[in-house]
Amino acid sequence: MTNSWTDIKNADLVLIMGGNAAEAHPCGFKWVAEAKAHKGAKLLVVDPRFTRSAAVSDLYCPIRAGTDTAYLLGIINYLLSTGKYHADYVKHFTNAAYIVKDEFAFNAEEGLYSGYNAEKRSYDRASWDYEMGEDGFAVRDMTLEHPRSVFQLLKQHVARYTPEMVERICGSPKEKFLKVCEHVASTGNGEKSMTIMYALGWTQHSYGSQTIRTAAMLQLMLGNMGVPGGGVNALRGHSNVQGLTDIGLLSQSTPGYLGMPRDAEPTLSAHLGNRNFRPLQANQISYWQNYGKFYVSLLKAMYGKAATAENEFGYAWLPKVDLSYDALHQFDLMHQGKINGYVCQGFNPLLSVPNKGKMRAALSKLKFLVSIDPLETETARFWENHGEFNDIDSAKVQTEVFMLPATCFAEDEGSFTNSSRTLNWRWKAADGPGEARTDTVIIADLFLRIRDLYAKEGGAAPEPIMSVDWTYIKPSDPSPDELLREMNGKALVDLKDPADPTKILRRAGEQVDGFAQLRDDGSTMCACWIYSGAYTEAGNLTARRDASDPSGLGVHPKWGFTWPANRRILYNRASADPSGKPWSVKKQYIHWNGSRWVGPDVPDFVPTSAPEKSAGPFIMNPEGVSRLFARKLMAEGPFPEHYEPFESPVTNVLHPKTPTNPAARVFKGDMEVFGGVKDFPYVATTYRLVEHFHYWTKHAKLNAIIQPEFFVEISPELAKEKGVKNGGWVRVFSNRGSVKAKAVVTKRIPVLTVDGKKVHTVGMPIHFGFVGETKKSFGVNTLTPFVGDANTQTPEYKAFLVDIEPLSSGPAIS
Amino acid sequence: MATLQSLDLKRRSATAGTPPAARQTLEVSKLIDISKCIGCKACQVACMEWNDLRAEVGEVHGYYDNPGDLSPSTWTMMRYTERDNPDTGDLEWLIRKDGCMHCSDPGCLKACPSPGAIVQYSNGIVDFVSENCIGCGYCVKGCPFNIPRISQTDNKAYKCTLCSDRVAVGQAPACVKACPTQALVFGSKEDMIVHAQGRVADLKSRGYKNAGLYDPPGVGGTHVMYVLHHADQPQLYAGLPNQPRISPLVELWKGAAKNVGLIGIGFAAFFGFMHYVVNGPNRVSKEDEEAAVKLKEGGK
Amino acid sequence: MEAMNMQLSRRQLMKLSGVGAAGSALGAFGFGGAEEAMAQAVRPFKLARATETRNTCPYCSVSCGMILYSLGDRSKNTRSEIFHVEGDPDNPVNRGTLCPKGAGVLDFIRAKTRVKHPMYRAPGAKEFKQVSWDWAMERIARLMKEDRDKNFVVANKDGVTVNRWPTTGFLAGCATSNEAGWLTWKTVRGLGLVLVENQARI
Amino acid sequence: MTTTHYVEEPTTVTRYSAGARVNHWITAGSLILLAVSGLALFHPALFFLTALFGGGEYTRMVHPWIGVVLLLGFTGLFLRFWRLNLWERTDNVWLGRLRSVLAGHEEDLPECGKYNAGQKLVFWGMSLLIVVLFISGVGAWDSQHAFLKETFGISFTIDQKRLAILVHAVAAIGAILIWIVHVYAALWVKGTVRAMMRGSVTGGWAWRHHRRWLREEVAADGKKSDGK
Repeated sequence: MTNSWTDIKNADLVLIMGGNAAEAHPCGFKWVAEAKAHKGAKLLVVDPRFTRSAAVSDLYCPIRAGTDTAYLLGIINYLLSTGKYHADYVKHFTNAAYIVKDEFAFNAEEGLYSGYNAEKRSYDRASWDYEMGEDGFAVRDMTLEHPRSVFQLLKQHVARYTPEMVERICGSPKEKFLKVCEHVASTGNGEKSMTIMYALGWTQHSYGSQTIRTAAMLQLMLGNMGVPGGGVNALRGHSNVQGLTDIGLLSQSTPGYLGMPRDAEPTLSAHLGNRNFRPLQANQISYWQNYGKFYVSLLKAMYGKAATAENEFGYAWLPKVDLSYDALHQFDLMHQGKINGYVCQGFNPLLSVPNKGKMRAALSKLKFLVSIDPLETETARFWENHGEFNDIDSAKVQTEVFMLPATCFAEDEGSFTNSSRTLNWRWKAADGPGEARTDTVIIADLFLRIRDLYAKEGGAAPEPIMSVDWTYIKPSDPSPDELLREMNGKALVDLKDPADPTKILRRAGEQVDGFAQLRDDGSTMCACWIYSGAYTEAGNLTARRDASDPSGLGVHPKWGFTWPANRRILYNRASADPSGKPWSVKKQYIHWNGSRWVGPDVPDFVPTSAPEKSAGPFIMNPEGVSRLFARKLMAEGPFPEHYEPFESPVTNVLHPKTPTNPAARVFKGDMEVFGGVKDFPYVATTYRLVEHFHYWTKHAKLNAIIQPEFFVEISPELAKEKGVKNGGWVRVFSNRGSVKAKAVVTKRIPVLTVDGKKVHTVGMPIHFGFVGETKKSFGVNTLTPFVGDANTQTPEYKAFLVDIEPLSSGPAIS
Repeated sequence: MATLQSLDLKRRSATAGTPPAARQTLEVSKLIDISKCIGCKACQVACMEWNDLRAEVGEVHGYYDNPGDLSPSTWTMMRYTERDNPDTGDLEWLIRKDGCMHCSDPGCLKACPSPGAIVQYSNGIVDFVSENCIGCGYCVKGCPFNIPRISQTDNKAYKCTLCSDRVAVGQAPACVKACPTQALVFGSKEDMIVHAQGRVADLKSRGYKNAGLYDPPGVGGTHVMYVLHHADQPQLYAGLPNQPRISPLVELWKGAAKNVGLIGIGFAAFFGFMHYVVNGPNRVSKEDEEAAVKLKEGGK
Repeated sequence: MEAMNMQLSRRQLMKLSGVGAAGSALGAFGFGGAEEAMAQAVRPFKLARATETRNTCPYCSVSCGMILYSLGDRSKNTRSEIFHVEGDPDNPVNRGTLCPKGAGVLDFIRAKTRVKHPMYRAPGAKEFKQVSWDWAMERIARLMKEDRDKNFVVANKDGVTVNRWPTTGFLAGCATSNEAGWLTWKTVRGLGLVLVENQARI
Repeated sequence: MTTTHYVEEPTTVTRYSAGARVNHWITAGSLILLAVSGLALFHPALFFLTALFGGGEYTRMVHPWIGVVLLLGFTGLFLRFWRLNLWERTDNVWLGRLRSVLAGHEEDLPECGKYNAGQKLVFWGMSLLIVVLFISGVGAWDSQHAFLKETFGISFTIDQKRLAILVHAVAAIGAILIWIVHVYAALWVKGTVRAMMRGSVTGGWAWRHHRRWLREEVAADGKKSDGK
């Protein structure tokens, strides 16, 4: 989230699209209810289903699953063609004025940008960049008139997305769409703000990142970034998915969103050289210029004393990645038999990764599988026969499986980072059941045993292992307190103030106050620079429980710790105009008081940098402004474009030759099992129910009571057509598998007319499996396609094709 | 806290007269704002969790209503109604939290034959006292909202207590505390009415011209009230009674019939006794016996 | 809370001494008949002396504050058992509220399907069998070392030191704490793993 | 002997067989228990009567089962006596002279058969009310409703249940009133009780109250003797 949960109450308009906050984040949705009740805010919901969020909305607009990009581009077109956007904001705070290279082109007929290589299914992105001036800075035209300016290119690009085209693609009635546009446009003036709340409804597509980018562009056009009640707010799924992502437990990542070393970067200097982040305009902050400080401090945390300037702080010991090892790729490799061992720490991939059949086959090829989990997961029992629900011959599965009891949240302590980037400390209430151990104890045990084996026996490359710093007070049980201190970072020698060398900023061994004190010479260590400031000499700031909110804007600056630097709204400098005055008193947040940037929040800016210096508010970008044109950062193009899901009931009306994301990666064997509309005429979409959390709460009796069984939802019209009875059994099948389910026939599933053709939707909640308190079920990933977003490789769970038929009875209970 | 403590009874089932209320306690109420309800069932879970209730894990029957009905272990539940609003043409998903309304004039209490099995505290909460419950099911018939359920295991009646245990120590009911969207609010009845007026005004500003508060006078008002978008048609919300009152049948039974019947019985007995006193016994006389002998002999 | 305790003891007293005796005892204490009925009706407030622990909901990323109520006062001879959970009213985000998942978290903590002991399933076996922690961890460490020794790539074909172990993977769970996450990162990257993921993109 | 000592040893007539007496007392007993337990649950002032049955819960449990016993018992009585209770023209005359009935001036009344009009009214009234009580009782018998639904597919709406308890109460009061008349008549008319205790009445009792019946009995007796 760019803003925070509590900030949503400041919104005048809430757009929930690509998400269903009332269903998946009810207690966050509270702040929507608050905005409605106390600010008179309006709630718009755009969704393929009439959701629980829609039930309390002011305006609901249906949309065909997977066409959100087109819808949002349609709104941008509306803004540009009616002039109802925040012109000053766009001019000064976005790259609208930047001139794009002549070589850059978009072929609207083909649906392709310049540089496409069909064979590799990828782009050479060299042309997707700015025209550079002789002064070394990017060329701009502040009148926005230049035909190669981002503004003009964008205008031209979105002109195709007329309300009529939106209706053709999305099936959204034109009047409803235009009503949504009017509401949205009402916030493009600095006086009002709109927040956008989204979740997996946008991410789980083969082009999800582009949809989210479109939303960000929309908010920039309206001037809704960095202001109270604005922002693009990703409602994240798990309690600590934000934290684990921050800490870099992703194949390409390190703590604090630094990059893993790559084969092309044999040395640290090569790695840093690729990331110099030279400003593209004069006086820009380009904060990533500090990358080296964060990286070296991370290496010092990793390798301690073994990390020296001479050995580039142990850079060589870190594994280098040669390709993307995202989850989809991992399981594809596993399916090919190229992976021998696998550890699932609180993860149930058998149900959460697409194509269950493929997953089961992949897991069966492992030599060993370790599940560290408080619960018995389906993954840990993948080898067990559960009749129709998990039809497998146990005897043929040669995988050794370990199921290790882990404690749950209530039984250990530590911090979680929520969707608003706030770290909250948790305290332990009880011991775990039986012999359960905490994750830290299990991981430490594993590491120490392996290290001991290498110490005793030697083996392949012991040095990287032996160099890992493990100087915890109790090595077999590093305390959460110690680990958070390590993430915050400390001075390893006395740190002198660069401005006044007689002053000591921090004594050796003292916790640093924040990432500003980190150094690239090995004199500081910090495991996760964005968490720096969370545990200073003042103590554990994540455990702060002062809920006061002096401004009344939902900032709560002394509750927990929010990264970065306890900042609650990102880009908040943009809440003031270029001269430092608030765009409107109604949305006043951070402003220039003549000598400093001040306000209820920590300014996302150099606090003393005067507006006259004209540093842009988007300090992480070398331009200092935000990007309507993404340069080379997106796999499928610098502007978003509408592509159909890999399984779609209709062709792409804009460019039938390139219907789907041309840069999405599809593995061998997976392309073959995509289904066509002829055999599978209905759009399926998967989703969460408010009563359940992923695959956990099916173990909780209370939740099983209130939502006991897998079902699919269809419209009364489709039910009639297919002879399906409400509450009766049906079989739903895709080209990858088939599931049996109870039918819930409901008007909440709208029937849409898309390009003159009737499109039916089959809705399927995820949640159900064959272990736990709920009735046994197959898992909807039996049906889903194995393809991910071109940038993030998030699987396309939200739009695929199925067929449905009534059954006289349910599955045989094993 | 002390003002919420409600140790005083206002009414007690099958008990003559009203216990004297020594202290004036705060009249409380739960307000259910249907226009803010997302039907998440947090209240349902919080209720089961707090009251240590676990119903059977059931099945899907084509709706979201699980468990399918109130039961001895389900004291509150969501009832979902899908409706095409004829005025706007839009779909509406009306979600009503069902459960005891804690009537000011409780039909259950009126019907209950067992002294002290149902009580009404002076704060308005109507509570079932299991120790005194005999399981006759009269409360079920007495209730205008069809709320109490008799357990098949222990034959006691069960329903929402409005968390009398929590309210007694100054806490809000578990369901209210949990509600994520403030669709449930708890406080003094007076405050709840004011809060409801604000909500109704907001709804009217959003085009719900018939929005209103549901505090049915037929049962003397309730201590669980609803804010409805369509207060003119409460029956849209899964059959919420339009003008609920204790059934006239029950009123007759527990009103006139009860007393008239006993008086009638007493009068009959009294009349018999007096008849005896006045007329004396009806004896067989010597002549009668002789006549009988004669008849018998004559017959032979 | 004081009043509650009094009520609790009153109720117990009544239960213990039977109705008649209780009547006289209560009379001696000055409690009237209405209170007697009340003490019978209202079940005792079950949290009166429970231990409260602040925590955060393990489900979605709203991170609702929770108060976990456990039996006992953490004295040496008492094993804490969580028996009730409700929202933390101080938390600025959830302000005491919980959704149905959070409100039912007790049944996750106490689920029948919690893993309580290390379990092992041998190749081809039809069931798990219970093993000791020591045996399980030793076996896992051995299996991992064998795989690492066999498949570790020190340098790529261009001779660049890459130090990667591409044949074992690790999926980190997003309900572990940041601290466990960092220790996990340190461990898996320290061992050279490149197949590292969490739920962020699934 | 011409002189008879009939006053000291009056002649007797058999009125009820042992089977009929047993049947009657089973019915009467269950009716009394039902009245007592029913009244206990009907009026709070009488709730103390539940103590006779072991408390409120037992009273609630046992009452409907006694009702089943009553139904069976009464059915027996009905089958035995329904013919004798068929209405006759003279019954109207009897009813028309109720004042004489109450005053004990039976000489003003037509001769009665085995049952007079009052007894017949008791019989038919009870018959009707017991059927009503049984049906309404089943409607209020919650603990058996699951069984009824599963076995016979019978279920009741809440309004039917409400009606059932009202009807049950009114019918019960009616039945109790009839019962009072029945019992009082038995006590007032001396020599009646022995009919149900010993099975016989004196000839004088029969002569006075049911003369036609006595004549018929004697005639029948005569025929029997003739036949010998």
